[in-house]
Amino acid sequence: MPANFMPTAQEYLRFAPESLLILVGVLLMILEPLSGPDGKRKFAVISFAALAASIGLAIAAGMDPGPAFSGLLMVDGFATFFRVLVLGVGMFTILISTNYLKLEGHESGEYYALLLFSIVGQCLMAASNDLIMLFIGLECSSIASYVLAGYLRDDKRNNESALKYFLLGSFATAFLLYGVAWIYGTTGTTNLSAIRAFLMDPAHHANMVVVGAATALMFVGFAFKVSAAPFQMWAPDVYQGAPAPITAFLSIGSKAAAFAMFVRVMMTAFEPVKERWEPLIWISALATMTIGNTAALRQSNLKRLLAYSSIAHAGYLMVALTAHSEIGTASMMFYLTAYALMSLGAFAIVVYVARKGERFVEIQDLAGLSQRQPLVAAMFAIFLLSFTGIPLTAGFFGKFYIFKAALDSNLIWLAVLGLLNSAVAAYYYLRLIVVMYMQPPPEGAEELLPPTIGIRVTMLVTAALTIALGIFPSFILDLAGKSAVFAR
Amino acid sequence: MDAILFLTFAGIAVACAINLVLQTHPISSALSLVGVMTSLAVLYLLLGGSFIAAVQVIVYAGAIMVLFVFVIMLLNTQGERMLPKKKVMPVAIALPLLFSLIGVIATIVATQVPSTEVVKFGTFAGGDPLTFGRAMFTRYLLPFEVTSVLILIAILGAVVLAKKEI
Amino acid sequence: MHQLWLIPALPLAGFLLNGIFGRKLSKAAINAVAIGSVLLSFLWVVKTLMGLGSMEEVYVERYFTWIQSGFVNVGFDFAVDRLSAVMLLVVTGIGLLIHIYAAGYMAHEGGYHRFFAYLNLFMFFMLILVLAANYLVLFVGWEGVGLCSYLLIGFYFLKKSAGDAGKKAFVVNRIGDFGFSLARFLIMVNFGSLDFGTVFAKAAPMAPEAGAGVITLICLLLLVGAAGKSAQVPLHVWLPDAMEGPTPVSALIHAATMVTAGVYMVARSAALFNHSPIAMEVVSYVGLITAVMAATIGLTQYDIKKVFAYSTVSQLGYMFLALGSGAYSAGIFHVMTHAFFKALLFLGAGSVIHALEGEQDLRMMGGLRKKIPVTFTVLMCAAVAIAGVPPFSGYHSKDAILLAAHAHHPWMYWVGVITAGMTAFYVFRAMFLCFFGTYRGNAHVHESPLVMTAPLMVLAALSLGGGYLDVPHFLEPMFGGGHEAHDETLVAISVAAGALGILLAWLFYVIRPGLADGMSRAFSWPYQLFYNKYFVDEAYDAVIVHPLRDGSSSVLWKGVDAGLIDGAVNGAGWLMRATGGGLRQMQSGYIRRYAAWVVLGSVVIIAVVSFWGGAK
Amino acid sequence: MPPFPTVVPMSWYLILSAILFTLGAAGFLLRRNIITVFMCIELMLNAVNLTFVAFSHQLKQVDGHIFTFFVMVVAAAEAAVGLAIILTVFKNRQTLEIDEISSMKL
Amino acid sequence: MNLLDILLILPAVGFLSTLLTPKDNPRLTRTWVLCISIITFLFSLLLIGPVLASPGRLALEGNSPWIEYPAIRYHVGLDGLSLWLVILSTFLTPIVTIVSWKYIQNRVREFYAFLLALLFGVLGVFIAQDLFLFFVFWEISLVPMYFLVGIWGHDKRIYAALKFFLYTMAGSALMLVAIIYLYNKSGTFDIPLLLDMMAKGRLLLSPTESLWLFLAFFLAFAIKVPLFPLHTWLPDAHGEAPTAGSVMLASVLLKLGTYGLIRICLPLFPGTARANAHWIIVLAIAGIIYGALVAMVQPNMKRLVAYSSVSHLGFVVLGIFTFTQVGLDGAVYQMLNHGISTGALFILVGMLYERRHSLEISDFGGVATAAPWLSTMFVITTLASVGLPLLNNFVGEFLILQAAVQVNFLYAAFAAVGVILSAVYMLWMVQRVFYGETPETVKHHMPDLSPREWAILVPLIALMVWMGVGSQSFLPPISANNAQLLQVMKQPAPPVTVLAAKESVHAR
Repeated sequence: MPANFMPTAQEYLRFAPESLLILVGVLLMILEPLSGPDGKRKFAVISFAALAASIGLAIAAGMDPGPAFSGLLMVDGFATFFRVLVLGVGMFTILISTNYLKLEGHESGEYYALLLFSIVGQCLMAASNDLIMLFIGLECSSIASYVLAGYLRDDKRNNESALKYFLLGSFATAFLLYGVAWIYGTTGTTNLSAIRAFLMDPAHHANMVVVGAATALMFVGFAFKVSAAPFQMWAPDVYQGAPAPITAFLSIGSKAAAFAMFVRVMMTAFEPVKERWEPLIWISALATMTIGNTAALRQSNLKRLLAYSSIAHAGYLMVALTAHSEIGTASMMFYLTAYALMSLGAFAIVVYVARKGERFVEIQDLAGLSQRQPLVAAMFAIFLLSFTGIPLTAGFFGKFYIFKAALDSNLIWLAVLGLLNSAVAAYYYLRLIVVMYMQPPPEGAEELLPPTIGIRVTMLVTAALTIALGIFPSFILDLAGKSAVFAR
Repeated sequence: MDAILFLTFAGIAVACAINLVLQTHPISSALSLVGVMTSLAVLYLLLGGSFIAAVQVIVYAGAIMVLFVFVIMLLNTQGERMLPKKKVMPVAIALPLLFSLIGVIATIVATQVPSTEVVKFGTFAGGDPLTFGRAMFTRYLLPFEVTSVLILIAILGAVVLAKKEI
Repeated sequence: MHQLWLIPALPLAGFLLNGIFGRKLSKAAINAVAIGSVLLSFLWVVKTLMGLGSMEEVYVERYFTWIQSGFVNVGFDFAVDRLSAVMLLVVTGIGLLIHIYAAGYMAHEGGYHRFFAYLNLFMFFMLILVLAANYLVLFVGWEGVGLCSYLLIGFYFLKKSAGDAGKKAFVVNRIGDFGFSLARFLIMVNFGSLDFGTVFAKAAPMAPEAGAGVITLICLLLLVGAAGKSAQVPLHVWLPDAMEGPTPVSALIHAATMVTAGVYMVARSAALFNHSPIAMEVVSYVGLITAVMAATIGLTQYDIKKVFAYSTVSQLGYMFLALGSGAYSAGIFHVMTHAFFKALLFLGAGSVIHALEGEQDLRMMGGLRKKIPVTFTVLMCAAVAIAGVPPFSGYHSKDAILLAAHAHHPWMYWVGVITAGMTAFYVFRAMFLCFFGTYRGNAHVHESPLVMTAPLMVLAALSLGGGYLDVPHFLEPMFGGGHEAHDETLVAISVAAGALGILLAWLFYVIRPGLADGMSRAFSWPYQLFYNKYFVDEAYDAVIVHPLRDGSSSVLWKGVDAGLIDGAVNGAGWLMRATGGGLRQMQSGYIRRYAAWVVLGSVVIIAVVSFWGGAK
Repeated sequence: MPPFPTVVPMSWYLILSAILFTLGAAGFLLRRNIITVFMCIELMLNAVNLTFVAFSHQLKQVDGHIFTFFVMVVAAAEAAVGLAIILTVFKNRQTLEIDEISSMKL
Repeated sequence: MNLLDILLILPAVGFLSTLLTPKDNPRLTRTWVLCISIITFLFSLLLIGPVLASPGRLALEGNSPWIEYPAIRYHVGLDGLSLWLVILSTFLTPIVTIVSWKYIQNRVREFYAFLLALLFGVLGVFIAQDLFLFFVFWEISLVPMYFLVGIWGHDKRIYAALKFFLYTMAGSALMLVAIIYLYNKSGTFDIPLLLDMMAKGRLLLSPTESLWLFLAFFLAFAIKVPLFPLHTWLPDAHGEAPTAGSVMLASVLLKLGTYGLIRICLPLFPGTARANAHWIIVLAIAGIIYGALVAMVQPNMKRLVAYSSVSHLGFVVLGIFTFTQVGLDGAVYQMLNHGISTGALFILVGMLYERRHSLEISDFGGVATAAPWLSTMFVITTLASVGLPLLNNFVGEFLILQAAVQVNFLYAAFAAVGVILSAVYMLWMVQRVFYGETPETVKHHMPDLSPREWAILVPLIALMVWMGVGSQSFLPPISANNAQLLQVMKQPAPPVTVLAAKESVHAR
């Protein structure tokens, strides 16, 4: 019976970001029925403010790192980094969403509440140091995103996306849980640090096979969440079907959080048995990149193309994980930041181009964009070049650091194949630029209104940051480097 | 005595599970799932999980399954009819997969778990409500609180998806 | 300082003036500029040579470093010695006369200023060639004159044949330059310099190479260059076609000066050739073969200019024979005399053509003796000169050569004699066909103006008396006494051969017209061979030109480039897309299949990680 | 014929859970009715629970039970949301045939 | 803030300011860009003095930290090797600005913006002294050209642009790996530092390592050069690009490859470079002859010139891999010559295109009568490009072949065949385009040179003559650098005495 079972104020502070979001979420639920159909805009403002505030809280919490709630949470640099990241992504998601929802006529408090709850789950995933907490957080974020994916419930694509996401998600979760069960059975604990300690102890080498099996089962769960091969199939369908802002949210926020827990578990708990899973991730990384990039070559739907590209990027991130070094983790964090920025921008533009009912999500709908909306086209070009990994963009340094980390760990072939992969990727990114810049606008296309404030802000801010990170990456990288040391 | 109880209820569980898979009509599948759950509850008791066994019966077999049956009734679906269209998932692929899955896990269990480990009823009573409650409200306070959020999400989600247009 | 640079600079100035402002200038002004510049440089040459006196040793003027890199250090230097002195006089002198002549000949042609600009440019390069003090500067002139010949042959560029001829000339010359360049590089590597002085000084002490050494290689490559420029077999094909150009051009470039550059260059490199007996042999053989071949072809041609063109080739062959026999001075001597009478022949022919309003076919001429007496007379002078009739110029130089050949290989002498006979024959054949018998054409014939005939007369005088300028003796200090005993019998024989040729021509074309046709029918096989120039052009087309063109088009471009390489590149792209297409099949859209993938993946992964993972 | 055991080996429970887990997966792969498929997931979760409980008996800890409890809660939540999703799907397509929910592919 | 920074800032500022010029006033944009580029050019002339003052060393260094981890420094420097290439780039930019004056009529702002961006990129490559910086600029220079070809090109422009981009990407990917690997071995990207470490033996690469690294770099550069058989992107890119694009591509971008060879491959991997010289030279010579032969049969003028570039760049590579003072000097000088003469050729072809709106040789004929001065300029340029003495290319080819003979007579013998062929294809084109009767279609669309075009051509022609006659005003700084390089490579050039030469000749 632990004596100090009453949590201290400090521990509550470490949980403050989540608590704030939960409260605001509940608040929204209360306000929803009270507000008329025209009073919906304030929800966006409130939740935006809440996210901003909780970023502050997260940083404050990060000031004095340490465990909370009897070691279930571990609020350290790593957690703080990812908390801020997912919260930021959430803010931009709201910016993208508002006008979209207005057009679809589905602006409601629940949407934002669910968004907030999902973000709560993601924050927990980033911060938890115990498989139980991890599991709960994961489920929070997943269940909320199942709903969000199917938010426009009268839209067939939404339904399908939600159903696929839900069924396959739970299916994979079952595997994850099974793995957890085995780990618990073998090590007698669900605390990551404790597991590490157990595995470090040479006395337990007898159990290594079981541990291996458990690792494998958990890997299945994680790989599914980060949409890594061979568990990536759900991603394109779900991303294509979900409402565009949610697609952005899933392919960025959820992915970031999933990677956070992936890294945390692999680097903290299973680091001692790395020689068992390293080759596994090596192959998975390569397969993920290749599937993502080659399949994207054949896409005609913008959202689906971005889905595949996000799979490819997951592959690059796996490369960083394969390096299983601090610099590897740091580079992954940097890449995630860069990826978040450019994808947010790109999806903002997709949302803008798609318009009501997402009628314009084919690549050809971009034709002549450079004449119709030069600024938007230019921004999109920047994001695409960043995806491609052209210097002076964040994407370039992301790739650079990741492959440097890989080479540091002597993964020469992985690095070479990865870079050739990015050369392949260049093809479909450039194809978008071709359509925007080198093809005339279609005859009698209905003219594009200039983007709304939310879209414009997102676009410009992310673009600015993309370029900024492309010229002075050190700031984020140092942060990542300092944070990476915790996840070991 | 242990062995007999175990074998009996394990047998029932497996039988129901197989039935669940074989039945074409969801309602019968649901019922067989209930069967699985209850027999599992007995096994929990054997394993000294008195509280969890209760929860299993009340929450799982009770609440959740009722929800299932309710929905099935609501949609009053027929059983899967044998459609002539191409087989999406040929059994010829599925079965080997499944057998290899069970095979792999079973091998690991058989080879790795020492046979000296035995389960004897009464050797562990840590599953009683008191211990359970203590642990739940001290060590696992936070997850417990967070699960409330989880439930909230569930309600909210159900409302968002299922409510009639206002 | 004698300001040698002025000599080429003056024509260059003329070129620039006429080239840039020519379109606006009057004909008179253009003449003034063009002829004036050449006249001045001729005078400057004379003055310089006077100033230099006996020229016992080479006089060099260094201007600036042209290329300096590593061990390569080439200056832009001029030099004058006896050899170049002779050439300078010939070039500027003949050049001057031809400029004057051209003023009349081209009077009614379009592109007047362009023509004279090119002509001046040619003078500029030719003078550089002669004045050069090292191989690279020599090469400047060498390429330059090639360029001018290209431009001037193609002067009537509206005619496709003209353009083709020009291109042919340039390309064939390029092949020669290829050899010349390689030789130059070898010289540079082996002697560490391109200066004539340095190179020859280094070469002098070396022993003649018994086998084929580097010097032989150098000399042979030089010979390739010379052969290209001086139309020696097998690179002679361009010269006859070059007659597409205006006649003064044929006279100046393709008879008097440029084509002899090869001879000059070989003579210049005597110090090297002397060290390579093998090379010398080759030179003499090439010369002899060329002489015979060209002469035989000349027997059968009907285009008056073609006849003279082949005679030029043949005479150049003589010169190479001389060089090959070591009689450099004789060779140069013949260069000079040949310049006189061949220039005269061409200009005369030009005057005939001018008189006949462009008619060049001998079969459409005849009986012009009365109509254009002046032209007839001067042409006769040239004819006797080239036929080697004593005591005219041709006689002296040709005898020198034949004697040298005899000293070299007696049989070469005999071949040479026969060739001499043929030479006499075809020249007089042309003369008789043109001036005797009855006029077969239908043009309004008129004598050329004085501006054209005056130079002709000067040249006539030179061709008659030129033999008494004792060039061989003048050049002795450079090439050593190449003088054999003046064997009367041999001389007599060659003269007799010439006479015989003339007589036969007289018999065939004046006494018994039609006998020639009989002969040609009788010996139709060799006749066809000669008449079609040994089918050399056809052979080149079939063996080199077409295979190269078609090969590059169908094999290299369409095959290798588009097919192979691009095929591979696009193939890679296609492969990627195919891979994508294959992998996409995973994305069947069916939830249960996705689940199956998950199960499969987990099974494999569990197995691998738990069992094999520990293996490491 | 080996002597009939009086006590149950740990591994028997684990094997049982493995069997149930696999049967759940089997249902997922073979059934075409969405609801049944969903139920199969529940079955898999139950299998997992059994493992937890068995292990916590072996380890003489209560934590396994706790985990089981949370799994149940999650299962409940998933059931609520999942069935809601299934409802919307049915409303739009009038079918529960899982293979017909495959408009987005490749 | 030293001169080099300003040199980089000028085009960057130009790029941004051009985007800000009013959309509806292209004339203003053009004028503004012209001013910027001329200023940049004049400014770049200031760099000559310092470089001449310190031969063989980095004049005008700029070195400040950029990124802490990994230690990437903004290290730029200018030496004799970079100097003329920098000036070539800045010199050609105003020229092509004028060239595009009429040619580019739609989306003028973007066009000139990309032009300046391109200038920014290539200048960066030429002065970068840090491998990472080098790579960054290398990639930057790629993007604007992609747009230039893709937006303002001819019919197959998109295919050409993509091909160009992907070809280069594939190469540079491997180069990046090599760069990072080198960093992990040495802990620095700084080229001078790396050389120093090698000299002091503090950076030891196993033969295998240096082989792979060399190949990685070499592939990237060989694609850019382009070396046979990696050249097939070039005809497409050239054939489809607008005039300005072709000019910059041929005159500047191709030089990035050869520059990289000299700047990186040779000094960093001397041994490997020597060990592999033979097959590289064979490829170079193959390229010389192959390019010439294929050029001979091209029906399209731009493609013809493009293939001629393949041939000419073959000479450059040949010169580089002789590892002799003469060869290297020749190679660098030939890079400049090719920049001038081929650039001029593309400009002239562009002028013909603006008049006749066709690039097919068969659509022309008898232009000489219609536009004598245009023809004259064209012929002069042609002669320069076939290497006529007193014009620029001759000097380069002379030095390169001289060096080749020094190494192995056969190399020179085969390479010289290319010189013959160059005459064939060039003159053949000239003849078909300019000589012969003038068809009606041509006669009425062939005005002679306009003042604008005079302004473009005169400086180029003047340069051709100057570089042909006064090579001494360009070569010394280059030679000094190459001497330095050979010092680094620590191998005496093959001796040039009679005896050794005899052997080398007999050795065949």
